Amino acid sequence: MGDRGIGAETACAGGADTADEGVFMPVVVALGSVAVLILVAIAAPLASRRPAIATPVVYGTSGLAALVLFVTALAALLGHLDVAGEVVLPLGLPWVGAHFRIDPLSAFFLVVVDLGAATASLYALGYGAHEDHPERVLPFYPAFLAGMNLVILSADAFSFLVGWEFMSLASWALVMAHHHEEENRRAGYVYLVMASFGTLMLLLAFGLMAGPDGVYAFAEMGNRVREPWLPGLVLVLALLGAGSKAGLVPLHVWLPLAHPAAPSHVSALMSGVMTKVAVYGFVRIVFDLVGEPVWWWSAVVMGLGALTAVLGVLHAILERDFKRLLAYSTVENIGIVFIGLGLALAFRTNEMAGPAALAVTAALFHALNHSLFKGLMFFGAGAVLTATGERDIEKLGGLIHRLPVTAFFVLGGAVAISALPPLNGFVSEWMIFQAILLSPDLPQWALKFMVPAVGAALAFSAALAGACFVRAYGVAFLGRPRSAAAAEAREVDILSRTAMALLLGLCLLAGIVPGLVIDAASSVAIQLVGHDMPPQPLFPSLSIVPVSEGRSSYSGMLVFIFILISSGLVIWAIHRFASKTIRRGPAWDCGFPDASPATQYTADSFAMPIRRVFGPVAFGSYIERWMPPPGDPSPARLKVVRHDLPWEILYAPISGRVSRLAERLNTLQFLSIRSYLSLVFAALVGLLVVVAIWA
Amino acid sequence: MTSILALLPFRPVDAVIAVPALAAILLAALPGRRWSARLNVGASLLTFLMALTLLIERPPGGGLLFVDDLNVVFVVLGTFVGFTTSVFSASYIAHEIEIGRLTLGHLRFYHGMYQALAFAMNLGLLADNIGLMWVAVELATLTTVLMVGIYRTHDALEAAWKYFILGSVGIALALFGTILVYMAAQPAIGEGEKAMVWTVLVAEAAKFNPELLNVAFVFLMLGYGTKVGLAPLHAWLPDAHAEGPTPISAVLSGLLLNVALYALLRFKMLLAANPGTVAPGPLMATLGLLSLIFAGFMLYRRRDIKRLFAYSSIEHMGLVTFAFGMGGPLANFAGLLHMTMHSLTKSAIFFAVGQIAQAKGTQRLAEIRGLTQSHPMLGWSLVVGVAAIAGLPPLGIFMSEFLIVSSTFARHPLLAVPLVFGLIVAFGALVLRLSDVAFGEPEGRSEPVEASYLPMVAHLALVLTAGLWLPPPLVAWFQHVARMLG
Amino acid sequence: MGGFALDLAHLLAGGMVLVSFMLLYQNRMFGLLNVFALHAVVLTASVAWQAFIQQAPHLYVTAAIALVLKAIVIPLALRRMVVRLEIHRSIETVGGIGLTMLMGIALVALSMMVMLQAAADADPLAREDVALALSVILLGLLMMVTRYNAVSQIIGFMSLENGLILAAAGAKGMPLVVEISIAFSVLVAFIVIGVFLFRIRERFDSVDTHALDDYREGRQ
Amino acid sequence: MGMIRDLAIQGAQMVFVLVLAPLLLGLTRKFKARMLDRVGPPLLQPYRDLAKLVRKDVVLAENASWLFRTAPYMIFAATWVAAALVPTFATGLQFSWTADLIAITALLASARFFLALAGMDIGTAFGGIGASREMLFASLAEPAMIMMVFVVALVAGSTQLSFVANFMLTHVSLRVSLGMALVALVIVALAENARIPVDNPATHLELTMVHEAMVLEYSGRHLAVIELAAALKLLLYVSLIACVFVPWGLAPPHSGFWPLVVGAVTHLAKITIGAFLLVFFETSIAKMRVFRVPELLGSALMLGFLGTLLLFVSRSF
Repeated sequence: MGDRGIGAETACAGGADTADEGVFMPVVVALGSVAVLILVAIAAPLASRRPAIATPVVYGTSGLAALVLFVTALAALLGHLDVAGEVVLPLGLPWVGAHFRIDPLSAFFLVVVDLGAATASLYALGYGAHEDHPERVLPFYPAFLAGMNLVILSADAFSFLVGWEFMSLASWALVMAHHHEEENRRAGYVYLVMASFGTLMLLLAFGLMAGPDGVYAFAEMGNRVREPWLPGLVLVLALLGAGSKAGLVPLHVWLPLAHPAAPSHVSALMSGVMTKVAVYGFVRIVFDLVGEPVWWWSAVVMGLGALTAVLGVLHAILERDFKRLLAYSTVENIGIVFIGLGLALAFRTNEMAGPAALAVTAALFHALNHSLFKGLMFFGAGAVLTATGERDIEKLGGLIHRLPVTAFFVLGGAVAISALPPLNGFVSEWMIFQAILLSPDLPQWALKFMVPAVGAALAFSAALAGACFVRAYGVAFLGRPRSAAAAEAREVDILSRTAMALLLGLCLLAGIVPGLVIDAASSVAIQLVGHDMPPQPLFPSLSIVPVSEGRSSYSGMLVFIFILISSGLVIWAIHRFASKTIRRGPAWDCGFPDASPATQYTADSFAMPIRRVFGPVAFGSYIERWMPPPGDPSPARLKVVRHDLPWEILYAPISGRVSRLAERLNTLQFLSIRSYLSLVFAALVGLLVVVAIWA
Repeated sequence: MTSILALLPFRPVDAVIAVPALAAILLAALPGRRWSARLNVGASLLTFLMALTLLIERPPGGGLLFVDDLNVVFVVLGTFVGFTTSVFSASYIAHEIEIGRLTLGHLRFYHGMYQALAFAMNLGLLADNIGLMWVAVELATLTTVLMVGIYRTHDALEAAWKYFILGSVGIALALFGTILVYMAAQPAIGEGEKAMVWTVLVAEAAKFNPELLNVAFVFLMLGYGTKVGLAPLHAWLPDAHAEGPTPISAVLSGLLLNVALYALLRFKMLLAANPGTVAPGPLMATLGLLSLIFAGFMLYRRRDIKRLFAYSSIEHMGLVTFAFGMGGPLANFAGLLHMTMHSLTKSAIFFAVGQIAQAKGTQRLAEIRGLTQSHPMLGWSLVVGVAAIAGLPPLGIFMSEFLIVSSTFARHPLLAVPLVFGLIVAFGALVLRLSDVAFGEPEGRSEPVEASYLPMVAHLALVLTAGLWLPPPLVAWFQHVARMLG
Repeated sequence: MGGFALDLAHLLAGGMVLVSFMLLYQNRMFGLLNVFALHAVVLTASVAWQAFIQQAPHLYVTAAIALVLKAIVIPLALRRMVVRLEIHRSIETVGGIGLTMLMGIALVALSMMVMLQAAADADPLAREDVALALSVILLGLLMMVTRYNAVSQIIGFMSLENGLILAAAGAKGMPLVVEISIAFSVLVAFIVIGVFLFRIRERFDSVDTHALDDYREGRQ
Repeated sequence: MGMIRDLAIQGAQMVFVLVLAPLLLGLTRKFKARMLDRVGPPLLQPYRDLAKLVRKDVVLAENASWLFRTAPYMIFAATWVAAALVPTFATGLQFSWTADLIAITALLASARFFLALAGMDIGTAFGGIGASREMLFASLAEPAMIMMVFVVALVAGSTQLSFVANFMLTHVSLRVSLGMALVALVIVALAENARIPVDNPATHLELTMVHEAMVLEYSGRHLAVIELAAALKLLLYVSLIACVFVPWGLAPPHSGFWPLVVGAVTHLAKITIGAFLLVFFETSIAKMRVFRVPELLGSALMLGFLGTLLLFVSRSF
């Protein structure tokens, strides 16, 4: 086997050939800032004696490094920088070396990652001050950022996996930051095991693609002819590996446990950004490395995506823990992204380049959008957490009076995440719908029939997302405070609010001039499906045209302006002609006098109809009623039983089997010497028999 | 450099054997407290330096000892771990004496035996004669048996007795295998010493009677496999690790297992050199895989922290054996790398565990909690160590596991399934234990640790460096060895 | 001469196998010790004969060691120990004597099968010798696993080791045989009069390895 | 010149829907009363109601937040924009490419979003119950709507209403899929506009109410704006059905003055008929239990989906 590999040990190991390519190579800059991040991570423990100094320094430097990376990647993506060439450092696998490069795909995801990282760092500058154990957060935060960037920068299987697992490890440490809560430890445990499972799956995928002679560099890996069965297997492994990190159902179980457990700015990164790194891994393998797809892949990916989207949002809508709710909604959005990717595969296998470009652009766009508004929402959740110390929305309420600014930003985030115009969430989903509308031209009947169903699922999840965030926002921010903590909440610091404002601004920008993003992503589309969407003219029409004028178009800008004008008109008219007087009085409430806050509609009661309608299918949920016998004054009882089906069907049995087997094998620890000897004896005799028969 | 070596009045090779032997006699003979530990450290250091010189200049063949690329790896690694362990054991034993678990008499015995062990292992590694190697391995076993029993507690004697009986049977089987090899060689080479000399054997192997070699390998596999700790011959290993003094656990995991493995590899090369034999690969791979999965499951129910890591040693030895069984340059390279990394990591972990046990006054997992809070340095080092042993990057073991798994999958996809399964099972168990031990609310008594962190940190640093960057010479050298192993 | 040498060598080696069976058959402690002494004697004879026909004087040393140590010293030591520890009762066996005998026969068959076809082209003397030695070894191991009682396990181990010596002696011109036999005697000495039995006797009032074996992690 | 003209037409459209909306409401009330053998309120009653509401003071609950006060305008604006983009009397409006059918659906969704939030702002039981049910219905109505859009879009090859309308004008053909889409759209329209059998616009103080429960706390000008928005929404759906399924009379792009007038008149006729049919349907059936509604909407969804599939069958790719 590794004769070429083994033979060429010193060829690459001969040092970084960066000198001739000039120091201004973007990838070198990127690596430099990653190095800075790692240095900060190493230095942090020493500094963490004085959190008052360490916190701003660590987050500040991390933020700057992320910013540099962001700018570099953006410039590279827009083609202002020459990204040609690889850097090969004599690290990692000796005869392979550590390859790094920036191509459009990685540039795009670098933009996503480091945009999130920069804002998160900004937010953490304010938020991090509230951390009880900074020494458990500060060292790992920059390490986490470094890991994510390394994954995207690396151009060989080994560095990729090192970065990947390093990312998991760092985020695990961050999840364990609040290690006193039992469930955080459990979350960390489940997370790390799932993560390493995923890594091993990816390792197998790379092992397959590298072949017996161990070609680990992506550059050579990409273009090699293979057995026909191999790419399919690779796809499955990639789905298992990247999917488990991204949170595809049924591999999502760790996600709602781990994401909320971390400090909020880290949750924002894990949910908004790390899942995107997983998406990147999937795209890299399936679109770039493995070669020509087969049509049934798209069916698998799309189906999983639809399932994930619907189940994720259904979980989210029943969740009471604000951060966990957000984590579940992450699962939903990942599902949407994978729907887009599946469509892209479907079109690509049938040489429909234009639609494929549309679908893949939509998927990337949605990935970007999600990183924006999910970050915003988690920042909001963090703000609520610092203000009230509560994550259970049932104990909140009326926060819009106590923290108006945060409330405003979170409202914006809620609108965006519910895919409502004119914000960005809508645009990407609209583009996916447009791609779906092109599906009838697909030759495969299975896809013809499947895609509209997927579309229905998409619409369904979008609508449910709306419901979910009406519930979350309405219960947490509106109404009257349900607890003292909520009543005494204080508005959070200016930096946190700035971070939120920044993200909301970006959501709006991406919503009203989506053409910018689409054009920026065109090079990526070309790399992935060999075609890009028609260039989106910024002026005069300001509208995006996925396929052709005649087919469909949407102009976020004009919708926005329209809404502004028309609402302005109304307000003007009303205040011109109507009576301006306002009388404050007790709530009318159909005449019930001064009802206590307890009479408000709770989150559970809000979700009840939806649970009742969809629960039996999605969660096998049912209600246990207990009525006292006649004459018994004791109250009737009502208990809602809800099952987490993936866990109960998939994970519980496995862990059960493992522990049972462990129990059974454990008796081997307690045998007598004689029995151990008989084991040896048996082994000997057995082998002798084998030899006797063999020879 | 070579010229300087030439000035030495003796050959470094002999020194590697002689220094520990003399030190053993000296330490056993002389009483004394402080400086006996120092002498121990000094002797180990000297041995290590002598071993290092072997890298620069090889002695010419002939004589009872010989040096080639293969055993130099083991010798240098072994002497290094021996040295660091002696540093660790100095403080560890001092503490044991303070709390009165050991007496000064024990101290003499302990240090004497320590050097004797070093002597035996170096002899086993450097011996150019399969009979001599066998004797050395037996000697090593006996010394470790005595050390395991040193606490004289009921449990310690249990462990030692178990180790002793199983070890002796193993030795017996290995001897029979050796005799068979001689019988196979004797017609081709002729009677007498020559027919037991490695160099000659390997050169002539093609002429041997293959069937006889097959049978011989079965016995050698089981005999030395007992020492390697492969399931189902592993029974002695966990208890011996758990009941002996922690430095000895470190030496056992870090060195003795390797010595036995080295013997196996030698004979594998012998068989590989003979076309007629049934390839030994499948046998090794099977036993390795079996040990890996078995140990993975056994990790779950452990209540004793040292036993936990003992089982993880079984797991990793299984993995290494599997890799060598797979064969081929890449897998062999991975195997060597993995073995090296495992020795360093595991001994580092045992250093940490020893200090933990001394600080908490117990080895029970249930009574150790929240170390990262009560003893940050210890706790985090343990986290790093376990991360390393569990095969997480950027630590060295990840690289070797990466190579093993991916190359296996590329060649025999079906074999990779149980492999990955075993890895995940073991991983789950380790992380589960770790998150209880290192995190959560600290419990129980906890004293400050006065022992030095140096050895532990040094090992972990090495492992980390190796995970990121392997020095090209080392790589070239490993690759040469890998090709040697065929 | 050659034919006769061969036959006698076989006779002695086969004799050892026979005695091994007798060991398996024994269920009284003292009887066991006596038979073991016999085992050692036969070994001595066979090694001596090998020394003679191979003109290998050093083998006489091995023979002497075997005779002195195994045929006289150790049995006596064991006997005294047995008396002192009052364990001269009948030996409990796993699955009864008859079954072990049957297994023993199967093992002998196996070893023949393996060795005879393996060493087909080795010189017949060595071949038969090693085949019989292997069966002695397997029988010794079988004894170790089918006896509960430490003394009989020790004897099992020693008979196994006798088998090894036999094989070593049979291997023509094998060096180090003396060293090996000495090393093994050290081992055996360890086992027999070694630290452990004393310790064990201090701590438990029998060497019955039951007492040793009920080792439970849970107990600590 | 043409630009100005198009802009003018677009403006006219906006004013047109605004003026027409209350009239449609009045029509339905009138027809209903007639069917129940009552005289019923005059056609212009809705205008009067609005005027009165506008003149009244606003009574605001103590803990009403800024969201509560801005929501009506957001709701109104979103609905109005959506309504302005549905061709009523002329196709090829200046801004028709601003948003297609999907975007219009989404605009209505955002209106609903704010309405539901406003319902929860005061923190009463009624607001919550209304919001919760509204969102439940929406979660099924929207997919149904989207499926309907699929059918239409697959037939017409566009989601742009103007194009759809023109296509329907030029290629008239009876398609079973379109029939199903029509039924689905009607069901959705009923649900979205809180009509019987889903909700009863005339009730108060019933635990079954949805829309009214959300706006319970509104008064004065806020209520006026919301009512107007509701009326606009009803008009929107009627004209949507009209322009997709009975597009005759719509003035083609860049047409002169008279076609526009014709278009306006025909549209008036259309909504009159629409109102009549709506009332006829409402009077002839009873209101449903809340938890039967999802089944109704689910059937709409199924119809839409079936329509898409049948489309493949009927139109062989």
